[in-house]
Amino acid sequence: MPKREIDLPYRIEYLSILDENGQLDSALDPHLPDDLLLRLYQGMVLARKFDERMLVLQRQGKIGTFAPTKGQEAQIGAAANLAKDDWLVPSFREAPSEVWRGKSMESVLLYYSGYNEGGRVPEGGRDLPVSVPVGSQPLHAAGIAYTLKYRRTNNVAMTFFGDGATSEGDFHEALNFASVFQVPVVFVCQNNQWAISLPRSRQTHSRTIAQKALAYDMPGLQVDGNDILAVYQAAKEAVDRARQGEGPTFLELITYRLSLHTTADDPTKYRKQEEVKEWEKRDPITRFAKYLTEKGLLTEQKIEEIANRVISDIRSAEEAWSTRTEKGVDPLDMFTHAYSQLPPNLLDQKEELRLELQAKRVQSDQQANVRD
Amino acid sequence: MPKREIDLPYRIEYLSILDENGQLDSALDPHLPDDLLLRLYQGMVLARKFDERMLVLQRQGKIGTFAPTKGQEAQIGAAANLAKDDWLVPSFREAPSEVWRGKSMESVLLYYSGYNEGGRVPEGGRDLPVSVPVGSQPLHAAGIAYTLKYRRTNNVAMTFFGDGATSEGDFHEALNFASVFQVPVVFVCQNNQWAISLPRSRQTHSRTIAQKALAYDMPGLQVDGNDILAVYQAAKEAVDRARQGEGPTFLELITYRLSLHTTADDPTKYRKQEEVKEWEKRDPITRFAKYLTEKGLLTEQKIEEIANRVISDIRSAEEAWSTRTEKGVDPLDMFTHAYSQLPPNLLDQKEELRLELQAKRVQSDQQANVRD
Amino acid sequence: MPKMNMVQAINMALRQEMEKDDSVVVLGEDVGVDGGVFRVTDGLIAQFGPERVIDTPLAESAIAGFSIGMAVSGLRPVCEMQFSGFSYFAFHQMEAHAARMRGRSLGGLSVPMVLRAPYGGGVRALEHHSESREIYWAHTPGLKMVIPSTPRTARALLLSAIRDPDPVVFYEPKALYRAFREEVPEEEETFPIGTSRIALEGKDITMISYGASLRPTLEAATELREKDGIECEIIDLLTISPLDDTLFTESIRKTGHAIVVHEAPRSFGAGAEIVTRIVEKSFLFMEAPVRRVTGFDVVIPYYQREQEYLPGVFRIVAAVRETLKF
Amino acid sequence: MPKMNMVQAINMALRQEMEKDDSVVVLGEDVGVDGGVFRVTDGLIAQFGPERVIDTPLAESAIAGFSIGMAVSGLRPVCEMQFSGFSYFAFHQMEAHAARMRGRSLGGLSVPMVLRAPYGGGVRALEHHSESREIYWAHTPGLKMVIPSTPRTARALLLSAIRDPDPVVFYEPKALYRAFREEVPEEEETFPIGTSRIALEGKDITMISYGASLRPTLEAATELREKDGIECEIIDLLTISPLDDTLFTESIRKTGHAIVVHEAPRSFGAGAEIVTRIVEKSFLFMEAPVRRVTGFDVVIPYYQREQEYLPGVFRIVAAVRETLKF
Ligand SMILES: Cc1ncc(C[n+]2csc(CCOP(=O)(O)OP(=O)(O)O)c2C)c(N)n1
Ligand SMILES: Cc1ncc(C[n+]2csc(CCOP(=O)(O)OP(=O)(O)O)c2C)c(N)n1
Ligand SMILES: [Mg+2]
Ligand SMILES: [Mg+2]
Repeated sequence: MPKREIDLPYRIEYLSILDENGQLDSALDPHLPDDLLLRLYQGMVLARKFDERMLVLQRQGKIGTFAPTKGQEAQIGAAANLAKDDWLVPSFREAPSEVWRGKSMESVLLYYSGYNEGGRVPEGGRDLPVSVPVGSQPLHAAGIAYTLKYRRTNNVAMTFFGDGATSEGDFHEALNFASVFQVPVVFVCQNNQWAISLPRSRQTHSRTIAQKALAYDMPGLQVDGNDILAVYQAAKEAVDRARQGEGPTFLELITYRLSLHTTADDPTKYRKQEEVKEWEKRDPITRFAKYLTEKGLLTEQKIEEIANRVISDIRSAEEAWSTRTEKGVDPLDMFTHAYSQLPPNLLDQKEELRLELQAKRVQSDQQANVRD
Repeated sequence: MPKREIDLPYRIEYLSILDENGQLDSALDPHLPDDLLLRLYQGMVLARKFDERMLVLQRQGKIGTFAPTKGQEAQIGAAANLAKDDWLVPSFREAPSEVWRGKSMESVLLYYSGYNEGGRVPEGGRDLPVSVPVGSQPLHAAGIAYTLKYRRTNNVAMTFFGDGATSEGDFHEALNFASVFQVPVVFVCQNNQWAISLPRSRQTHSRTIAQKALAYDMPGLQVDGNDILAVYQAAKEAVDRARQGEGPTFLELITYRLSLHTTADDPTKYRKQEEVKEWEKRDPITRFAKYLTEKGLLTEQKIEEIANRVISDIRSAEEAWSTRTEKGVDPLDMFTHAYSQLPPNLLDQKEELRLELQAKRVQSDQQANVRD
Repeated sequence: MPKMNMVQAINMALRQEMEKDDSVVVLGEDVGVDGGVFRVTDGLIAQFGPERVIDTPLAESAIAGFSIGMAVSGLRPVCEMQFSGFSYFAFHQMEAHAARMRGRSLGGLSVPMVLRAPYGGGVRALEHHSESREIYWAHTPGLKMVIPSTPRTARALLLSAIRDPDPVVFYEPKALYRAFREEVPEEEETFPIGTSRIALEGKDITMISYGASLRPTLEAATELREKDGIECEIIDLLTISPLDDTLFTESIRKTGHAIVVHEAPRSFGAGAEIVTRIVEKSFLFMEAPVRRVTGFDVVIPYYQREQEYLPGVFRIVAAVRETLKF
Repeated sequence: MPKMNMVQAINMALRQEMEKDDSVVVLGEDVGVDGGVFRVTDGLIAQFGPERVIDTPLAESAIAGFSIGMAVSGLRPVCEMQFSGFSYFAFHQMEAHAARMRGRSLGGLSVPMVLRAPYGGGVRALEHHSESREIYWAHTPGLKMVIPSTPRTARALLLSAIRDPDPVVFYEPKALYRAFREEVPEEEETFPIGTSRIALEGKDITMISYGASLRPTLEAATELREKDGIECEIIDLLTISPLDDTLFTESIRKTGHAIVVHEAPRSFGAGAEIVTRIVEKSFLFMEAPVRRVTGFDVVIPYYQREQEYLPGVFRIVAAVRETLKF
């Protein structure tokens, strides 16, 4: 039966600038300066090689479970729009963006090898540490953005999360608060098609994730997440809008988790190798390399050069990490940052542990002597 | 810059059949049988008079805090589409629907006068009891609907909640689960414009609440919630769709809380009397009465007759309630339904309380004797 | 000194601190225009405006998560959960982030927020409006859990909570909101979080309590003095976690007897921790088992039965007599 | 009898009960096609199909709330929280509804659901994957809280939990998932919820523990017998709430000495309730304070330090010696 249609200016658009073969849609060329283009390229290569290296270290048992980022390096294009004094609120698959922002690879290695020290935040402390509870982080970005608005800065907050995160209630609450208070925040969903074993199609019934922005009358855009130019441009528009006091934006980056969910995961249980093959053709780095080569910014030799540079950076980070880890850890540190000041119960417990460790040392020394 | 638009068949419609003056849009006439029309009218009148009576009882201190439903009686039009063996999952402002479904007014009075006995569910137990935590109930309706689908019934579940409830994460999760699993559930949002002191416009940034259904590719419809014919018709289409295995529907009923949030509330702190006056003109009952009168189904005398009938029903419910409450309560009942069987700790505690009550009686008897 | 009830005292603490420090903001459901369902934030929006007194949409997890974001970025949010019974909607945010941000960032970031919530029974309210579940917070490392018992302690502790560098969960005994008035100094007064106080001196038995239960405990002590000549010493915990066991340790070493009084369900409640601390620190001074005078291990019943659920004067008096008879 | 590890034993319990009762369904994140991140539900979807082994979207509150709806309408959902550290996202649903539906409806409705979650440390996992916060559930009236300690008890208790008319929170010690094998009978075997068991008989001291902590406790007992000739009696609680205090009461009345061992933070933990029950029921038999051998009141550190956080054999042995020296 006929009903009156409410007119709502609904548009969800899709942005792609560099196609899978590195061909540029020149009408959409953001005209980024050469040095930025090269820095973006190097950032992605570094992320890729570091990721590959961590996988080796994990298989050697030198680090523990971690979340590979292979295939999702173009996320850097979004983070690259942030100024040093803007805020980054990551989840757990944003190592590329965090390192781009200045987090040391040493601390990434420390984090994944079981050292709380890996959580130390970069100088200035405007990057939140890695945080595992899915969907819970966007609210923090919204709250930070409230502060930025309240303090009349023109800074912004950007937060990253996955397609699975959009099913959590906190995601909904974050977008609602951000839109009600019109705070300067950019929500970046890395839709990598999988939440561990759950495909995007079973995560939510909607055709796109971007359209969820419509529930809040918030600008929403779907972007080719393997096209760093599109990611950069989309994020730029969102960040500019936020800085101009025009409120939050929601971006869905269409990308793919080429590797494991974590090193504890076995994707063969739930997805076909053909699918992965298909997506490997859309690799964000090869595509961008092709474009930069045709643009004359990259040559065989230059590519080699960059590869060597990042490999040596990774090597020195690894060395710093080894030296640090050889020092070992003081278990008593587990009490240090529990509170601003240790309350009596923790002072007692710390002393208990100190005595226990002492007694243990004595015992093992004795056993050693016995053996001699 | 130009982007490719993703085409999504977005339509959010608005349904109104009886206008504020009781004029019917005959093209939309659902042609309900006369007896149903009269029963719907009587149901609304009963709800209104019962609500008014409870307010008196509350002011006299005979019952405690309760949530008035004045102005929202057309909700019955939705519940009227449920069969006896369908499920109703209310929040706390659905007394009209619950009583329509067979809940006794006596138990409503018991509930609001502090008797756990007021939570007893009607025979068959397919109406969940009143539940206060805002936004948490739609998930139960979705889960019930899963059972109904799993058991190959063609029953449905219908759940009611307010505009404020749509801000809770659980609301989002419920709509997502319902749409992913395509279960037979109807989500009915009673948008009464206020969540205690927060106006709809500050609750969420979206123009309509109905459009939130778009985030799940779920059919969503906005309805004149003070037009019982529109409410009935919209719910009928949703219930039919659910029975035919076509999944969930989201309905936004545009209505108004003419009275207090609860009897503990003072609306003069946050809203203008003019606004209330405006909405009183759209009263769902007067409008429907006018329509039925013009249709020849109601006369002065018939209206009188119905009023008297509901008043005497209310009176007898009140009498039943008084007799029940004069019996007083046994505090030991607080243990009865804690678990299917009382565990040892509760058996001990129940005995403790029994002895305490006994000792108290002895003491007060002694004091009484002393006074003589 | 002006006499005021707890609602006025908390309101004063908020107002004075907001006047002093523009990083302090208040947010929650109906805290602005309405002034809060208990009028605790009444008048604040008129004085400080909607940017600092924020009426939020209806979402507890968001209120907490948003506050966490505000706090890490330099504000001092005081958020309200309309009733403690709904604070569990925000539990994961507090456990996963408010409690952990300092540790996770090795002290690089902190979350100086206060989560306020009225708790407890005795006001003839509907379901979910009367429980006492402070343990959920007290057992969570990284949080502090405070429960005042009078207007003056409420005002002083809230001031300390707002200034605390760590997240503080602040439960307000709603049964005491307007129960009585107390002199509260106009000039600033704080009270150190993590310290209990002696509410009454005595020599025969130690009564350990907090929040709403302190009142019946005091009344019981009066009755016991008058009827039995028993002199009770009452320790008012004020902070549940981190728990200050120094005063009740001293006290029981003097009296040799003790009871614990709280509304919360008995099993796995605060009473268990207190009894255990006494065993750990004062075993040889214990002349009798320490009794728990508490609510029962059931959901607090609707108001026709809640008085029989709550630990009242009669139950407390009986427990003291039993303990001294032991 | 076939020997199996805890993962296989739990899987068997689910499979057998699903074969028997088509109202039993399994739901959660990655429980279907993937077979669960710990493979606990491996093979179930192949046997029972996606209608009964349900891969849900990523939302814990929904998993619990959806299960509540399934349970009131006649199903027996066994839902999984991928890690107990994420179960707090569902805490309000369990507290407000699973725990209360029976009482709220005067027994007219019930919620026969099981909420499964791997808990505890020792597996070198990331943050939020190692904690032990059973108290949140144990202190909540209306819920039952169960923690098995071996493959056989896990299988028997899970069967009882699925058939229980009340909601049961079932924590699985992930450190024991594949730690050892035990004979588990093919034929049906249940174990009554709300009853503890004697894991080792002895006469000198009582050790009360549960879940993952039972293993180091057993090892400590062996070391104490060999090195000190001390004969420890070990009570394995199995059900945390409602707590069965009969066996440990008997035991301490015999031994006069006791310690409690658990991973959870010490303050306001299960140990406190156990010590208090001993004081309440066996005060005159106590020859020494009951010691708590537990985790510390901090968030469990990342894996380089977690072994020093967890109560290990060394800490347990020392506590027993101290207690007997008292
Ligand atoms: C609240 C919560 N539930 C469950 C988990 C376990 N878990 C970790 S990552 C993950 C899938 C996340 O999927 P998505 O959001 O798409 O991010 P992606 O891993 O694909 O980057 C799950 C279920 C968690 N960390 N937090
Ligand atoms: C989770 C939760 N938070 C807060 C409350 C307190 N409260 C009761 S009703 C209400 C407003 C609800 O507004 P709405 O959803 O629009 O329903 P209405 O009262 O207008 O019918 C609030 C905040 C609650 N009951 N539950
Ligand atoms: Mg994903
Ligand atoms: Mg409303």
